[in-house]
Amino acid sequence: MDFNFSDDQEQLRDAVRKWVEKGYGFARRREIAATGGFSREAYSEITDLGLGGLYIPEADGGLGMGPVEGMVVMEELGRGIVLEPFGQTLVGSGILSAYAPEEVRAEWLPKIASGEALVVLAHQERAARYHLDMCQAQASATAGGFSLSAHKSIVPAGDHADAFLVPAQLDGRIALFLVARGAAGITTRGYATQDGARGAELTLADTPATLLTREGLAALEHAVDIGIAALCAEAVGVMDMTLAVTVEYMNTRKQFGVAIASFQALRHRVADMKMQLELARSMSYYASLQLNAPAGERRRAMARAKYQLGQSMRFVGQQAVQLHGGIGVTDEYIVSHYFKKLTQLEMTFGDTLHHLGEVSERMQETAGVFA
Amino acid sequence: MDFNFSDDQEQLRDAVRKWVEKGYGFARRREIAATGGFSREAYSEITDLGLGGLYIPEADGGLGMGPVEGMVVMEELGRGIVLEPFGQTLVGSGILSAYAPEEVRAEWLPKIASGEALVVLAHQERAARYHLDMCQAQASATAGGFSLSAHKSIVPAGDHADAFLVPAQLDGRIALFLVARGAAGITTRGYATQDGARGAELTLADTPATLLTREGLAALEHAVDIGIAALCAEAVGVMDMTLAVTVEYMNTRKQFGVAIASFQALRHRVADMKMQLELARSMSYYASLQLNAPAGERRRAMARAKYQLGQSMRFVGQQAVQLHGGIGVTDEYIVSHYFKKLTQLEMTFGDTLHHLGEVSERMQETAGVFA
Amino acid sequence: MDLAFTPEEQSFREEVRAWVAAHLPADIAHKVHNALRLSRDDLQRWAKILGKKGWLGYGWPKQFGGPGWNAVQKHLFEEECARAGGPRIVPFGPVMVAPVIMAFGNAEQQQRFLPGIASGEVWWSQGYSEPGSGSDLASVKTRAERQGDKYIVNGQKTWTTLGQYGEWIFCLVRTSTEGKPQTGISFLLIDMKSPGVTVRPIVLLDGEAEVNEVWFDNVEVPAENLIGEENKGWTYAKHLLSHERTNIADVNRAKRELERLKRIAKAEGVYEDQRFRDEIAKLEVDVVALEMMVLRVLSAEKSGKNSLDVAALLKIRGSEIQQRYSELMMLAAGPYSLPFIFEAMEAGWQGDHVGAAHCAPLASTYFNQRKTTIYGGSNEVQRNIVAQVVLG
Amino acid sequence: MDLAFTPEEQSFREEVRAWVAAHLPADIAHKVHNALRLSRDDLQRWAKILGKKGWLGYGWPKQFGGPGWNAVQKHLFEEECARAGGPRIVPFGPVMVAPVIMAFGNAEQQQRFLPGIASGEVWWSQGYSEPGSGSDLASVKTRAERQGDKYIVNGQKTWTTLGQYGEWIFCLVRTSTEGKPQTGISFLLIDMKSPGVTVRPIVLLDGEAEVNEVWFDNVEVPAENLIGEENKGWTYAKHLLSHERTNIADVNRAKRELERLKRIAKAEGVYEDQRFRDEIAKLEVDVVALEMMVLRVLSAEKSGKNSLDVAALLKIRGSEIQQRYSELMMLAAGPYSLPFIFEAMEAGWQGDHVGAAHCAPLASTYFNQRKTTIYGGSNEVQRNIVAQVVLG
Repeated sequence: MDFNFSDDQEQLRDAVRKWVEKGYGFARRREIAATGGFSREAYSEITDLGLGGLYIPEADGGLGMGPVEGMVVMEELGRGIVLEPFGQTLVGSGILSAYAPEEVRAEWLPKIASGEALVVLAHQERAARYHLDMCQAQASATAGGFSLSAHKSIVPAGDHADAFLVPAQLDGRIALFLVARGAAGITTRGYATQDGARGAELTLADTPATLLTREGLAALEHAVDIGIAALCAEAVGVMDMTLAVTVEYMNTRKQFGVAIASFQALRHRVADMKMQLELARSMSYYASLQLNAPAGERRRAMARAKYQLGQSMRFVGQQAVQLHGGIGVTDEYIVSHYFKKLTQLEMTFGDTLHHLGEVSERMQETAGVFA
Repeated sequence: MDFNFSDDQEQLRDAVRKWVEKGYGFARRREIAATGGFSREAYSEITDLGLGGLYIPEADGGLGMGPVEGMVVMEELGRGIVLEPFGQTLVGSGILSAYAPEEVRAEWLPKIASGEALVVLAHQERAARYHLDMCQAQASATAGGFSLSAHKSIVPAGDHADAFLVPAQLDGRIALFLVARGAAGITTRGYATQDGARGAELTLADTPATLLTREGLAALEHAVDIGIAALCAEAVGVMDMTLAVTVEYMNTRKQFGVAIASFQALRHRVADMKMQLELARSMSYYASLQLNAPAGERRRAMARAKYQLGQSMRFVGQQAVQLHGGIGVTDEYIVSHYFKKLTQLEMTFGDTLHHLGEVSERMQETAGVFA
Repeated sequence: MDLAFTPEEQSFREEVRAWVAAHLPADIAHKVHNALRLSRDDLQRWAKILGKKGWLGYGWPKQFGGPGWNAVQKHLFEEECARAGGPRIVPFGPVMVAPVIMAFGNAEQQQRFLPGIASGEVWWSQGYSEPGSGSDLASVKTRAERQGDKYIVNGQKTWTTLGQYGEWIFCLVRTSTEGKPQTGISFLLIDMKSPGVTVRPIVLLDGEAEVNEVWFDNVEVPAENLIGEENKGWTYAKHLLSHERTNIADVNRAKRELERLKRIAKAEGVYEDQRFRDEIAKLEVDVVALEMMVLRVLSAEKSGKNSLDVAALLKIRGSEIQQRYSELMMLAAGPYSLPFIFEAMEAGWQGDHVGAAHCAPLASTYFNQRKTTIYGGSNEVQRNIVAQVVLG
Repeated sequence: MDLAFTPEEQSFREEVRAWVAAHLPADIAHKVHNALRLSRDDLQRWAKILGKKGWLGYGWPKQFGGPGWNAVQKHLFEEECARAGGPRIVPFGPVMVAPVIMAFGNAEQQQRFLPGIASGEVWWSQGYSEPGSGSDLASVKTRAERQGDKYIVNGQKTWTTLGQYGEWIFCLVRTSTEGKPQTGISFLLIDMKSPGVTVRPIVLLDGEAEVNEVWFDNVEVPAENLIGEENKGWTYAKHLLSHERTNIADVNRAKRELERLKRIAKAEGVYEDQRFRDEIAKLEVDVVALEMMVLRVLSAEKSGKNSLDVAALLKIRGSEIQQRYSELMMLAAGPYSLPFIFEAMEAGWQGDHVGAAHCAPLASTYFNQRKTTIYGGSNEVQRNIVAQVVLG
């Protein structure tokens, strides 16, 4: 039982933090948001730090690191509310490393590691809400392999991505496929998302696809769990900064002649925010440390973590805006951007009520972290 | 649309308040609680005010008053956290007036009006929780009428009551019966309840009973709804006093050299208590004003009211204790008695989660008081 | 005690309902029912229609051309407008400055300004808040110096809602620095077309320019535009602030939006999900309890009593409910709330929606509603007020 | 980073578990698992068993006869005791006064007092709070006047937990009225059998006499019972208050009680009711998050770091969770929580239970647990502390 970061992990954190602070200031972020919400250049800067190969085994040319390193990186990216979906790179590389046949690994993993290729998960369907087992996309076998027909929504940076992980029905059950951007029959329609980043509708019409695994639901759940652990860490980074700017503001801003930080009712609110942040941080650790656990345990852990994070994000985000007063609802001041990011994260990979249901269903007689 | 009390109603309120303040002080209440939780003498003093006939038609020798008068009386009794279950008298007299055959009315209503007889509802069964339609008690026809076998729990003042309203299965559905205390086969086992009052287990073994109505579930629901409206009003009275003693304490008690009423975090807590009290009072009005509505509307209204009251009671009770600090958890100081009363009321006639379910099931497309 | 409205009140309601049904433009109601963007023209069109009927100043006494309704009638009017999908009346003219002009303006000012307000012709803005003032309104810094028959105004106002459309603005200005901050404030009406007035929209978190900064750079204002006496403006402002009563709870809108929430939840397939449905059920009780509280106040006002000092309670609860229904609508659509397509919130947009058209504005509305616990005296200030009443 | 305990920690845990299983009397464990009333004898029996093994002072360094465990070992010991149904160790001797005697007492005092504490022979009480002091501990009024080789003590302490059983009491007493309230306080050990000491139990809302008032009427206390220097007692008291760390969260008990809650919910038929079950699920996440927070602190302590200033956070969260599980147990039994049968909370009671035996103590426990957000520095004071750390 040890929650200390290794020196290597601390160095990794420092490197990402330095890039965020020097390379991804609020002005640059605003510029990227205003011009579509995704910058290939910024994304390349992240992968140039060597992060693209974080979850790729060394044998495949990656760094072969684990969830703790992923957590460290995501927390720092969260602090910069970075728009480029690096969490998706962890998902894509993690899933390809774990499930893809040799030739797919050989083709895609080096490109992901170098930043040449961005691979994202495209699983959201209109009728599914947060239920991973609800999938209407259809796959069929063709002479050369498989083809897919599907409509997937809110695909992160979907009109910039180079390939998609796509679940679809094959022979009566969900299988997971890889679809390359250049394939026939692909249409993407991009748009801004509420957090300033980019999403897209992805339509596939008889589009050639590569089968990754026929155990598609298990792989999809695994993908989402990688995403949840990354999201939890990212959210901790966002909340850290949200609390920090709120504290700074409260110590600066005066009302009735005194700093608003002197009002006890507001001080207690800040204490509650700190509580939510530390509970969230604790559960983010938990999520990352359980990410490699057997599927049942892993799923339970992610549900617990996302439930806690959902509550924390909503409380911290809402209260930060409230404590800022009028300036908190302006576009100009950064806190509203933290708030919108936290809101979007709550609705990503299952919202708080959804995960309450997951926790409730998976409850056992025993209690606690090790139960 | 008018929420003013008539002069008669105000006089009624004054009369009850005067009795509570002069006749039912904390010392007397403590004495009654210490000696079993029910005083026939105190109960008679209430009926001597003429209140026993409140819900009994004038034709039957009662006052023929309505839910608003019931509300006024219960609110005042709540202010005194009176142990004697007058709300049960409203239930018993209301139900007998509405459902009983002529000869039963003639026998019992005058005695209830005069205070000679206390009639209470005995419906709780072990497996039923708050579900009124779950009833295992069995009725069967006998030569002279009917006999019942049943075990009913937590019957208010059950070992002092003179008759019981008892639901039981008759020919496959729930019917409602009246069982007189002296009947054969009755056993009662009395005990104190958490609020300092009295409850009892009631066992009936082939006990002779009088059929009130074969539409027993409807009558039972009606009975419980009379009880809910009375309980809401009582709770408002309790909360009124709870807030008052808390305010008084906060303005007296000093910490760190100043009255604790000067701490903003505590002040806001008091503002939240006031909010809960006023929401509760509003919904108590609503409950009483809807008590004579058609059954569907009435049930929906009671569920809404009890849900609000449940939340308010829990918040006001818990916070009052908290704001009192150590003295709040002593038996000596009155606030813990308010708190325990509010706790018991929350679990009477369905708790907050139960009524949330009722509201949820009865929801319609429309919204608001008149929907 | 009686929960039902009287037959007279009922027939009043029906009269209003019929008139609104006949006169509220369908395109405007469509936008309101679907939380689509309302233009200046939409707002003013409705204001002028109401003005023509004499109902824009629906709270005005007959003496000034208003209908002379009592509190219940006003409530019923508001309820029928909300129900039918009427946009909220922009309050700065008819609800905010007009009562001040009636109470403290002179006859000439009343004749000059009230008709344009009553008809909806003139768009008024509010100039109260200043940078850094927040809930501490008495800290007014904008100066008005008397020079002969004019005031020379210098300073800055902010959070001026819809100020980009404003033709006139009523301002609190500092005419004296002596004594307490509350003294030395005057109430001045300023033509926004005057040289030296600059308006800059502030983009809010939802991307909309709903509020503005307004600068005054040596703006000349005729002294005849001063309301009442110099340095007495704080008194008039307080009068104005106390004027809003039950409408602050916005319960009529809450009822309409709760119904919309149910429709969205059904369309999104979560109305039958017990967990989500329970959240709606909780909100339903909240709305009923708020409405009962509003009705209690109306009843008291109708009979000339003041049963309950509740403006602060209504503000707190009403705003919390507004935030909650907007939050639940967003959560109902879930992932389909996430696309931010600015044009999709425009009525008649021909583009492809993501998910369904009703999803488009949900997150923006949720974001925007965060303001409701901040403005009009933050909920923290309101809790201070309640505590003061209860604890002393 | 690693969530799992090390093999050494695991085998330590197993050693403790086996020992506790072999030595914890079954009748005591039964009472703990069912929230039945514990007698003085129950508590002291277990204390003496632990004492004999050398584990009553489980936090003590080896130098004073303790096991010299690190933070993780202490936690595992606590967890195994809680899990098995060991009663909480009455902390006043081994956990509270002993560290003060070790740190600030002289060798003679250490030899005189520590063995009786370590063995569980001597029952200690705490004399900190006074009527009216509440969370403002520095407002001590109980006077100790030096007369030759004695102090003459006069005054009153209150909220003395289980003081009716106490043989010795450690007190904060005022030896000087000069300077700030914090100065002029001394730390004195008093034999409760001394003439002039009177103990009066205070009945709490659940009917139990859990705390006491203690009066001192010209009580003579040998000067050799003074710990450290006169007027320096506040420093020692603060040392004591800072000594409790993670155990304040009581997460091990929370885990045991959460499991009990699930058993009760099943027996009462509400475990499969989604609404009720969700409430348990929420609590489960709360408990896991609290445990993770505790583990973070232990990890930091083990490696000599201080990653997080969390004593206040742990106190707040731990107490809220205690209250919540006791509330949910009561609500699970619902109406069957309402009978108050004092004797039914006694193990082996032969009377007829209402509902089921497990229902009997539920409301009383809920009532009793209201104290947890009040004592040990109220949660409001804890929030002040957190805010001070975060905001300055």
